[in-house]
Formats: sequence, structure tokens, C-alpha cells
Amino acid sequence: MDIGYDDDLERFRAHVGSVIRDILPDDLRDKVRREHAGLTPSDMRRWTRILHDRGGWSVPGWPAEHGGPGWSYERQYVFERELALNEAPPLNVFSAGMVGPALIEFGARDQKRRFLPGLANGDILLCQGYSEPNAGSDLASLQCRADRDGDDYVVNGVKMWTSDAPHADWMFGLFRTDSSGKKQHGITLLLIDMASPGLTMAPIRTFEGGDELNQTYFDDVRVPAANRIGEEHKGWGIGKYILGMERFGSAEVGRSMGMMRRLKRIAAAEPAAGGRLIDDPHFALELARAEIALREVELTERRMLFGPGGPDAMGFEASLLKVRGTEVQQKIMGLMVEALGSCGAIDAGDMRPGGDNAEPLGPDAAAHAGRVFYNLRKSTIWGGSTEVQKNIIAKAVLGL
Amino acid sequence: MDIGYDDDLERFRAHVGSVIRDILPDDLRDKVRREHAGLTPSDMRRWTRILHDRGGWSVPGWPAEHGGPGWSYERQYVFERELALNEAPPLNVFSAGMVGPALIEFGARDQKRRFLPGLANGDILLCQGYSEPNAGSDLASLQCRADRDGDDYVVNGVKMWTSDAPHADWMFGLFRTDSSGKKQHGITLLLIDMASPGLTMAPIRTFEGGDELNQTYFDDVRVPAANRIGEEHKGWGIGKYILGMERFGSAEVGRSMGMMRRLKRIAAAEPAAGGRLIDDPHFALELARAEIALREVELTERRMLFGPGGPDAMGFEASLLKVRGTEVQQKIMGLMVEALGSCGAIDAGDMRPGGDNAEPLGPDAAAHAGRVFYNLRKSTIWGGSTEVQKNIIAKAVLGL
Amino acid sequence: MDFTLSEEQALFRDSVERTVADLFPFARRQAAVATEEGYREDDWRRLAGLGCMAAPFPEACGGLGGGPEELMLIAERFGRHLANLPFLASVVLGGHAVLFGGTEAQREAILPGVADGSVKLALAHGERRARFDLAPVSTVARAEDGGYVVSGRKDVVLYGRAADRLVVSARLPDGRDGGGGTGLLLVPGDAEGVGRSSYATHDGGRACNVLLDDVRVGTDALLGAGGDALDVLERVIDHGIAFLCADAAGSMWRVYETTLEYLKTRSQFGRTLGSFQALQHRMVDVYTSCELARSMVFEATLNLGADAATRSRAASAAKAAIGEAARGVCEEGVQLHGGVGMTMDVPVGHHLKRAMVMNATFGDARHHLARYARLGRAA
Amino acid sequence: MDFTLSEEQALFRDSVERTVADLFPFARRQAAVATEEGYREDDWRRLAGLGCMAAPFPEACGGLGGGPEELMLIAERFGRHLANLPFLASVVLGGHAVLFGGTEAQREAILPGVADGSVKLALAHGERRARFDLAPVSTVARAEDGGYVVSGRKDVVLYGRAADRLVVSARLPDGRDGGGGTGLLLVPGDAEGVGRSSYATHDGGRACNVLLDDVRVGTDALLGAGGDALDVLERVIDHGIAFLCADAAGSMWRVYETTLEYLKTRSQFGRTLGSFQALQHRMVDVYTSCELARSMVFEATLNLGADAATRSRAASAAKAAIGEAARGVCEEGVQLHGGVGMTMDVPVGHHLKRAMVMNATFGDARHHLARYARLGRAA
Repeated sequence: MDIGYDDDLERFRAHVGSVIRDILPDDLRDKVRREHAGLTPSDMRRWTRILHDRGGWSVPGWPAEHGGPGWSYERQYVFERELALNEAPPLNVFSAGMVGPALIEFGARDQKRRFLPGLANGDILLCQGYSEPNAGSDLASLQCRADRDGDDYVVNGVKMWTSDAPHADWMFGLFRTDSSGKKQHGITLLLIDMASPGLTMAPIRTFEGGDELNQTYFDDVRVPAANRIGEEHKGWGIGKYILGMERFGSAEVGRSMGMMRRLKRIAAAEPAAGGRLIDDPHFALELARAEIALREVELTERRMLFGPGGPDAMGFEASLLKVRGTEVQQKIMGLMVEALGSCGAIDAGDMRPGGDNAEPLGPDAAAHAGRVFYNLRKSTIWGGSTEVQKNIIAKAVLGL
Repeated sequence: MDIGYDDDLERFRAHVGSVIRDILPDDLRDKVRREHAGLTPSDMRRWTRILHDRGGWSVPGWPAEHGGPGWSYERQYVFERELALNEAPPLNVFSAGMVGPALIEFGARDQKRRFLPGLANGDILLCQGYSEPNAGSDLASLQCRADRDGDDYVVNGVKMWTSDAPHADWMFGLFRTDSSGKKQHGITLLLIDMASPGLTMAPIRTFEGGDELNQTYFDDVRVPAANRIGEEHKGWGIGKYILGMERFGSAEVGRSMGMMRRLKRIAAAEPAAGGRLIDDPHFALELARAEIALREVELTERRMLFGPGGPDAMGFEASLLKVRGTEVQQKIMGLMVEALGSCGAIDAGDMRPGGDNAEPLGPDAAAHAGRVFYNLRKSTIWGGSTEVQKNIIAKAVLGL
Repeated sequence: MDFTLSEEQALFRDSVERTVADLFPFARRQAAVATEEGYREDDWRRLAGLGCMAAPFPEACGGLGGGPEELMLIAERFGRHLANLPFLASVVLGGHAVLFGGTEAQREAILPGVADGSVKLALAHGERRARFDLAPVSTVARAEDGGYVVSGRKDVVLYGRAADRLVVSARLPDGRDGGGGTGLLLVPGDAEGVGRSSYATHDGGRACNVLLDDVRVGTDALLGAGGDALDVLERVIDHGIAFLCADAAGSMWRVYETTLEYLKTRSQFGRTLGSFQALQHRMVDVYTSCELARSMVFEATLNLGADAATRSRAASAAKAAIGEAARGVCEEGVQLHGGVGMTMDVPVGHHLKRAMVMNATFGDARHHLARYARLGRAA
Repeated sequence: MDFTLSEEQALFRDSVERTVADLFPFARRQAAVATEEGYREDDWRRLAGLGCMAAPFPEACGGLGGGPEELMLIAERFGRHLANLPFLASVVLGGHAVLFGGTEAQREAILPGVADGSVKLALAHGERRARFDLAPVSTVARAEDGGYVVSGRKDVVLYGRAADRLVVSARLPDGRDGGGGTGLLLVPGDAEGVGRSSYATHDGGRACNVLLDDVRVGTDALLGAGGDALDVLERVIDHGIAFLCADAAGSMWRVYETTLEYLKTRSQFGRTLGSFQALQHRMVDVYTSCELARSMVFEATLNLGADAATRSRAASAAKAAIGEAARGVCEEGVQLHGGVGMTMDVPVGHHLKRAMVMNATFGDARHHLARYARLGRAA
């Protein structure tokens, strides 16, 4: 048994790590160091392009015929970890890990030809159209309608919590095409051009001041049936498949490891009782607790990904990774705010270079700690809330 | 506003405190200092007699006509607190606080005459016959039958978790006299002579080694109808009334305050890192946390007891005192075990004077810490488990 | 043991509640937060008219003769409605520094303005390198020309830019009281050499860094008869802690109420959220936290007049307990609101911000647990 | 990354499982606990016959050439079935002290007996005043007549009375290796001057205090070539920690399974307990703790061969995490069993005792969090 990398994987790690450090633009790294604050959709396009041009690294799991390097799961895992540890932006998970693989698996030849290259090189940004005002945790009760009319669907309704909708080129979304049966039936997966007539957006501001979220309104939006993925009425299965594809992502272990490194840098720089905060016995104990909690999730993820059967054999028990991983991440971000002492009260808006606040207080890297802390409250709510995940585990794993 | 005692109450406190120290036998105090380990029913008889002879202090809330001092709620509260802080055994709560008041309120004149003097002076010890094998949290589903036969009831069935049954003179219990209606109906409250023919007992050993619990079997046990309290079939209300009478008890704040004092004595004596455990920054923080948590419960209890309307106005929100009070008590006992370091592994049985272990390890006062810690796991299970209390609060207070 | 407000206090609380509720409906509150100073002078005057600023001061200083209990009643209302005002800064910190630290003449000269709301004070004490410790002060007051010259820097001074006068802590020159202890000096906000760069705190409040660059003040700027002011500072900040605890408790109760309401109305899976037992039990925990917090507000408030060790221990107990509880309750509130809880226009997230700022002000829970333990050992 | 047992390991695990399950049905286990030494010599021999004691030792010493992974497999089975045996004491602690600290000659002389189960060792190191720190040793070995005279007292020596030989830590005389470091000495259990007062631990195990009153041993009693043995002790005890962690994880999984089963069968209010959502979510937390604990067992076990800092940090991480998790899971198990969980004849309470003893052995969670933090700063 071995919990670490073997020699081959270690060589691979060293190689991709050094390339990442090489190709990573300073401004992107600085944004990552601010806990991703300020990373824009166009930054993500640029980073995707850079990785793509390095040999399809933007889509590490895709086979060569679709422009990827076709790496093994182990290598994909190591590569994503190295991105985070070298403080690079993550992959575009919608493109690389979710919709791309679904298209490769279920898409028509023509759909693959139209979409895969743009997903790989960053020309196409996607947004997700799943949630609705009355379909959150209870996703299958979605009501946004797509009625067949000749070669088109006519879409009417509202999607909620659409991240980065104004910057997206296409939405992949679930729509109701039949209301007669049980609610999981009659759902269809469509790709919708965000420039379609009748499609409008309104931002939803989040309480920390972010504006990445939107409501998306559909008013007789015509969608060619050629943009349907899979069969009509059978979108629920593919939609869940797409969510389930995010094998290396939902626990956000890599990002949390990066955060932990930054937290320790901050604690080593912050003053406390005439010394450094990291030497304060009480803070040090909390830090140790968080570090160990993160290690638990990291190793459990490894065990589940690379146990017998590999990632494809992961079952519903993987839900615990999302539950626990997001909890630990929130804990780490909380400690980062706490590390700043009274400066933890200061809102980031005024700590940007050029802001009203002449001299930033607290280590620069933590300038956005508060806002990111608030923003990350979402991670236990979205993508299947902690409560929904526990229901799933209770039923599917525990048999309750 | 005032969270403390006024001058009058403070004088009362000083007086009863000094009397308690005066009349408390050393051997009883030593047992209390061992976290009540070894306190026997006959110790409780003796202590009740001592208090009784001091002017009815064994039944502080009873009016003078029944042999009590008729103290106000404030004085009862202060007196019970002083018992705990002076490391005296508590009152016999079944007699003084639960069945006695119920008899005074609902009992026939003859019942009062027969039972009250013995309850007050310790001649009568009671045990409680509520729970059954299939009626624990769901108490109203009890099945132990009492069938009317002339002037008697004939009782058949089993009672479970009967504390100190072999030492008790009488049981107060709830029995099924009618199964036709909803389950809360048709329950009758009886006093049963433990020497009755057909009544047998079997001990239930608890996992820490205790033997206070029993199953009590009824095989055609005849109980005179004169021993019924209140009306036939209407015992559920009185039974709940009796439980609700325990106004000053369920959170066990006084006992926990005594424990906390002892824990601090131990932490001041235990070695750690060349100094004392109480100066260890990490242990000190846990200790502070527990002390503050206890203070929260103490003050909340005071607020609820002595807010507008006084103790009689306490509603279902008082359930939180039991939930939180028992949690905090378990936390304190856990810290006491932890304070002993590697000696916390040693079973008390062998640390008694004269045991195999020539020299007791760890402070003598903590010799029974482990066993008491295990024993107190019961406190969140019995008397309405934490889960049941939360259901009650959710429904009655939150309206969910 | 008396947990009942006097009739007068109950009336006062009710009138404060009506006014604060009237001034701080959520949308109006958000508009005030977006202004330059983060609050409206009109609102300030309206509360002054109600006697809020005068409440805790003696009548001889233009006050109404109340004290900690009145401050508690005000703070609970502020927390409940997320009211942002320089009240803690001016009345509780600045005002009480003068009240406890000033001579009778200084009190009578300064406090009437504070009490009628026409003058605002701020306490410029904290310095970043000291983290949450009160004793280390590196700002210096040199004796020069029959006065003092003050130099240094103060960080995160609450509502410092709104203040007419700053109460600045500084190391006094040697020779006076032997070792040159820490003194409190009254410095006009617009004195030459005072720089104040203001910024928002997460809860929409305001704070600033104060740069003191050879600021000249007269000898009469020194509060009191001299001598080390650390005891005064401890006492003042314990009052601030009690105020923050009451504010946080008010905020917690509001989160409890609105979350409970949300659970009763929002449906998922064909049932109201409130019918799910797992959420019921969590709401019971939230409710329990609120009740315990209310008790600890009494602990902090009603011990403010006790001896220093009792007072500080009670304040630290409350700050540690309520700091953790407020954050926990607000995090639960956001979580139980689901996506809705993440939005700018729903108050629950703003309550969480208030809890986080409360924890970052005057020491976090760990700091106060350690202080509590230390004071317990000394006792 | 390889989380699969070799075929050989899987067979070994299965045969250990069968045998341990056969030897320790709960009632039979309780009967063994009630015997004088707390275990049956027959059971010990049966496991020796299976190769359990030989598993971790090199073939040159009569072992089977396995190592930490085999110890982990054994420990998990012990924890699962609450097996009490002097295995940790003799094989893991005593045996590995000889393996890591002894000369080749000592290893070959002593370990074959340990490996075939005919000889039992115990590690007599801990002293009460040191609490959980390994370094302070007040037991002294004086040089006299071409040997050592050992005096002192060792506390809570696991299965000390069952041991044929004790590995005793003592301060060596000055002059040898300069400052007289800590050495490990092999002392026959029945040597003159050795007093062993045995008692039960909460989990039904046995331990004793060892009084050493001028106990005389030869120079060959000193393990190794001399020199400070603290590094050896750290390494040995990290092995003990990994073993305890695996034992605790096995115990946790068993509590999870039996509690789940109980919830599925026990009814209250006309429904199975397992249908209540509040309990479902708590069982999910229990399950999650078990999965995380399994990972941390790997962390501790598979780093035993790493450099000292990595090894000790991994051991402390696992000990802290699993120590808290095991106690938490067992407490939940008792609570969810209700009154039944309080009874002597139901295993769940005994699992809680095992978790508490685990926490009291080689340092509690706080101790290991602090050690982990210290090692992290040094790195």
C-alpha cells in the first residue's frame, strides 16, 4: 500500500509543476493568492487558452482525438493538485470535467465538432441552467418549459443562481418537456445560445458584494432541437451524470490546500503577544486542527478515487467528500479572517490598491479574506446542499 | 435588574451554608467529592433524616402543616445550591420535589397522612415506575396493565430502568387501565408497596459496573385502589405534572458547579510540562470554555425560574436547561478524566482504598472519574432524552 | 435575583424599538450604509432626541442618570435592526473614557455635548502590533512647550472620521508619575497633523486609521489627574464589550425569528422545510443559543459595576460565548435560508457580517477565553 | 497511490478476522476480562499460531518479514471485537524497542521468543510527573559492580505483570556518552527489587505500576550500543500510536454497524428510529467519521518508515483526529442506543471505554495537536 505518488507519478508531478510555474501569468497568480478574488471570466478564458496551447492541458482527461492529452485519472489528479499548489487558477470545470465528457459520451458527432474545440481552448464559456426559484434542493421539481415546435424548442420560464451568465456563450440546462409523469421524467437537456432573442438576465447580488450570480429569463426563446443532448424527456439522467462527473472537484481539496499554505504564511507574519501569531498556542492548535481535518479529506478522497475500481467505481459515499471538504474550507477561510485580528473587520472593497485606505492593513494576501469567507458560505448550499448530501448518504449508503 | 442574591437572600445563604457544613457527616461529603460514587440509598435515608431533624429541611418547599419550612422558591433555590457547593448529597428529589408536592396537591387526606411524614424523614424511599421495555422515549405507549378487581387493581407486566428498586419501599408508577382510546388516555397513577406478593426484581448492570437499575416484574400484584393518586384513567396528566415539578433539578447545575470546583482542584494538582495542568494553555482554555458553558446554563435557569411569574410560569422552553445542562455536565466529567493523563485509563474499582493498587494514582478525589463519566452518559438519555426534549421545544416553543 | 425591567426601562426600550424600527427598515438601512459616512445625521439626531445618548450619563453631565442597563436595551435594538451609528464609538467608548478617566471639570465640559448628540467622540487606542492586548502602546506623547506633542498610529478606530474629538492613548513622558504610563489625551479631530483615512467595515460600519504626526495639544488635553490610564481603558472597553454582546444578542434573536419564519413558509419536496426533523433540531439549537446569549448579556452588563476582576471576567465570558454563538447562529441562518440567504437584499447575511465584525472588535473568542482563564487563576 | 491489500495481506486479514471473531464473541470476551490477567493464555497461543506475533519482525529474528501494514490489519480486528491481549505491550512496544534499539545479537536472542509468543515483553517508560511527554525520566540506572542498579517508578505500564521481561527506560550514569542520556534496559519481570501492582483499565485491559528498588542487571541488559534512546522511544511509541489508531478505527466501524442495525430495528412512536431524519443525519456524521478515521490509520501506518519528523507528525495527526472521533462516535453510539446502550451486556458502552483508554494512552488529542503544531513549525 502507498498513500503517496510512485516514482513515475512523482516525475510527472515535478514536470507539470515546473511548467505551471513557467506559464502562469503573475497577475493570475496574484488573484489566486487573494483567494480567487477578482478572477474574471475573461481571466478564465485566457488561462484556458494558455493551458490549451501547452498540449491540451485545459482538458486533461479528454482523449487526443478531441484535443486532450488523454491523461490517466492519476495524472489528472496530480495535475489538478499541482495547479492549486502552485497558486494557478483551476480548470474550467464546466468545460473540461462536466459538459465536455458528457458530449464525448452522449453527444452527436455534429455536436462534438461544434462544441468541443471551443470548450477546450476557452472560446466557449458555459453557464449552468439547473436551479429555479422553486427548484433548489428539490431540483427535479423544475418548471422552466421547453415546448416542441417543429425543429425547435420554445423555452419559457426562469433559471436562478446562474453563475457568470452575462459572460457565458452557452447555457447547459435542464428543461421540462413533459409534466404528465413523475417529476424526474420529462426533463430534457438543452444547450442554449446565450445570445438568443428572448433571453434576458438580471444580476443577483450576493451579500458580500459579488455579482457573479444571475436570474435568467426565457420568453419564447427558440432552441434548435439539434442542441438537445441525448433523448427528449431523458435529460434527468444525463444532467445527474454531468454533476457526477465532477470527480476531482466538489471537495475543493486542492484549493483548500492552497488556502492553508497562505493561512500559514499570514499567521507567520501577523503579530501576537510580542511574537508571531503562529506561535500563539491557541491559534496554533486551531491551525493544527484545520490542517489535520483537511488531510483527512485529502486522504479519503484519494482512497475513494484510487481504491479498487478507480474513480468510475466511486459511489454515493463520495458525497461525504463534498460535505466535509466544504466544511473544512469554510473553517480555513474563517481562520484567515480571524488571523487578521481587528483588521479582520475591514471590508475588502477599501483595501484594494488605490482604495481609500492608504496603507493596507494585515498581509496583502488576506485583503479579501472577509469577502471570500462570506462568498464561500455558498459552497455548503449549492451543488447539492449539505442537507441533501446527507439525505443521499443516509438512503443510498446507510440504507435508512 | 440583578443577577445575584439580594441582602436578605445572601444572609439566608450564609446561614444555611454554615448549618450544612455543620451537620454534614464527613463520610457523606467524601462520597460527594468522589462525584457521588458510593452514595447508597441508606446514605440518602440518613441524610434525609438529618435534614428533616434540622427543621424539615429535607422538604424545603413543603408547607409547615406537612412538616416543611415552607420556604419561598428563591430560598429553595439557594438552599439546593448551597447543598451542592458545600459538597453535601442532594435532596431526595422523588420525595421532596416530585411525589410529595403531587400528594399535597392531588392526594386524598388519608394518603397525605400515610405517606408525607415518611417521605419527609426518610423512612419511605420511592422508586419510579414509568419506563418499560417498549415505552422509553415514547412513554405513553406503556403497556403494564392494572385491571380493576373489586377494591384492588391487579397489576401485570414489566417496568424497566427502575433505579434502586430493591431499596425502595414504594413505587409510584403509571399503569394501563384502559387500552380503548388514544394512548395518553387510560393511564392510572398508583403507589405500590414493593413488598407486595408477585412483585419481583432483576438487576440491570450498567456498562460502567453500576447496579442501581432494575427490571421490575408484576405477576398478579394486588394494589388497593386506595393507593391510586387522582382519578382512574387520568394518571397521564399527574404523571407529567410530577416530572414537571422537578423545577430545580433536571439541569443539575448545582452538582455541575461542585464538579467544576473539584476539576479545578485536580487541574491545580496534576503535573504538566514541569508545572501544573491548570497552567497548560490548552487545558486552561477547555476549562474556561466549560466554566463559561456552565455559567450560561446557571444564569439561564435563574432567568427562567425567576422571571415574570416565577417558577410556576416556566414553560416548555425549560427543556433546554435539561438538554444543555446535561451536555455541560458530561463535558466537565470528560475533562476530569482527561485531567488525569494516563491515569485516566485506570478503572476505579482498583483504586479504592485497600484495592490491589497499592498507591492510588491521580488525585484521590478523581479516583472514580471514569466510572462516573460513563454512568453520566445516562443523563442525556433518561428523564426525557435530548432528542425528545428537542422535539418538545420544536413543537411547543418554535411551533414547528 | 430580579430579571424584570423597571416600568421606566420598559417604556424606554419600547420607544427605542419603535424609533429604530422606523429608521432602519432594511432597504433604508442599506441606503444609509451606502452614504459617505455610513449613517444619516438625521437618524443620529432623532435618537439623541429620544435620550439615547444621554441615557448612561449622570445628570450633572447632561445625562439621564441611567447606566449599563439602558445601554443594553439600546444595543439589543441596534443589533436587531442592524442599525449602524457612531453610538458605540462616541457614547460608550469616548463618552465613558471621559466619564471614568476625566476630572469633574472635564466631564462637565465635554459630556453634555456627547449626551445631546451635538459632539461625537471616538476612542483611538488600538494598534495593529498589539493585536487584542490593551497594554502595549507605542504612540508617544512628548512634553514640549507646556503641552504635549503626540505621534503614532492607531488602527481600526471605530467612526474615527465622524468624531469631533479623539480620545488618544499614548505613552506619557517620563518624570510624571515616575515611569511614564499610558495616558488618554483629547485631540480635536481636525487638529494639525491628524490624518484619518476612513473605510468600511464588513457590517457597513466605518472605521479609520489615525496617523498622528507631531500633533500639539495643551496640558489640559490629558484626561484626569494623570497616572496610568490602563485601568480606565479596561473599564471602558469592558463597557464596549457588554454593548457589543447585547447588540449581537439582538441580532441573533432576529436571525432566529426570520429563519424560523422562512422554514415555516418555504417548501421543498412538497413539504415545508420546517417539517424536516433534522432542521427542527438545528433550529432548537439556534433557539438555545439565543437564550444562553441573553443570559450572558446580563452577565456582562450587570457586572459592569463590580470590582475589576469580576467585571472583566464577566465581560470576557460573555464576549467569548456570544462571539462564537452569534457567528454560529448566523452561519446556520444563512445555511437554512439556502440560496436566498446568500443574497444582498436579505438581511441574514448582513447579520453574519455583524457577528464577524463583533468578533474582530475588542478580541475574539480565543482571546477572551484566555483572558477569562488568566483572571480565574489570579482570583 | 495504492489502497489495495496484497493478496497475501487480504488472506492474513481474513484469517485473523475469523480467529478473533471466534475467540471474542462478546460474552466470551467478558469472561476473559474477568480472569486474573484479563486474557486467556490459550487465546494468545492461538493467535501466535496464526503468525500474528511474528508478522512484523524480520525473518532473521524469527518473524514473517511483515511490518506496519500487518500490525494495522491485526489492530483493526482487535478493535472490532474488543479483543484484550498483551499484544500492543509485548509485540508492538517491547518487541519494537528491541528491534529498533537492540544490537543484532540482542534482536536475535530476544525476538524469536516474542515472535512465537513464548516470551512477553512490556515497555516500562511512562512516569506520572511527565504526563504525556516522553523525554523526562527520573528513574536512574547507577553503574555498580560491572552492571547497573536501577531505581525508580513507572506508572500505567501496559500488561506489565504478564511480561517476562520489562524494557525499562532510565537515566544512564554520567561518563558514558558524556551526559548520561536515557537508556533502555531489559529487566526480568521477576528480578529482585521489582514490584508490580496490577490493576484493570476501563476497557478491561491490565496495567501496573512498576517499582524498581535497586534492581541489579548486567551491562548486557542495556539495549544497543548505548547512547540516548529517546529517538528509539519516539519511534516505538509512534508504532504504538498507529496500532492504537487502527484498533480505534476498527472499534468505530463496529459501533457504526451495530448502531445502524439498532436504528433499523428499534421502533418508537410507531416508526423505526432510523426513519427519523435528525437521527439519519447524525448517523451520516458517524459514518463520515469512520471513513475519515480509516484514512488517518493509513496516514499513521504508512508513514512509520518515513523520516522522524514526517512519521511523528503523521502519528500525532492520526492520534488527535481518531482520538476525538472515536470518543465522539462511541458517545453517539451509546446515545442512539438509548437505555440499552447503558447496559453491561451490550458492547457499545465497552467501545466507549476503549476509546477513552486509547485517549489516555500515549497522549490525548490536545497533546498531539500541540505536538503536530510544534513539528510543523520546525519543518
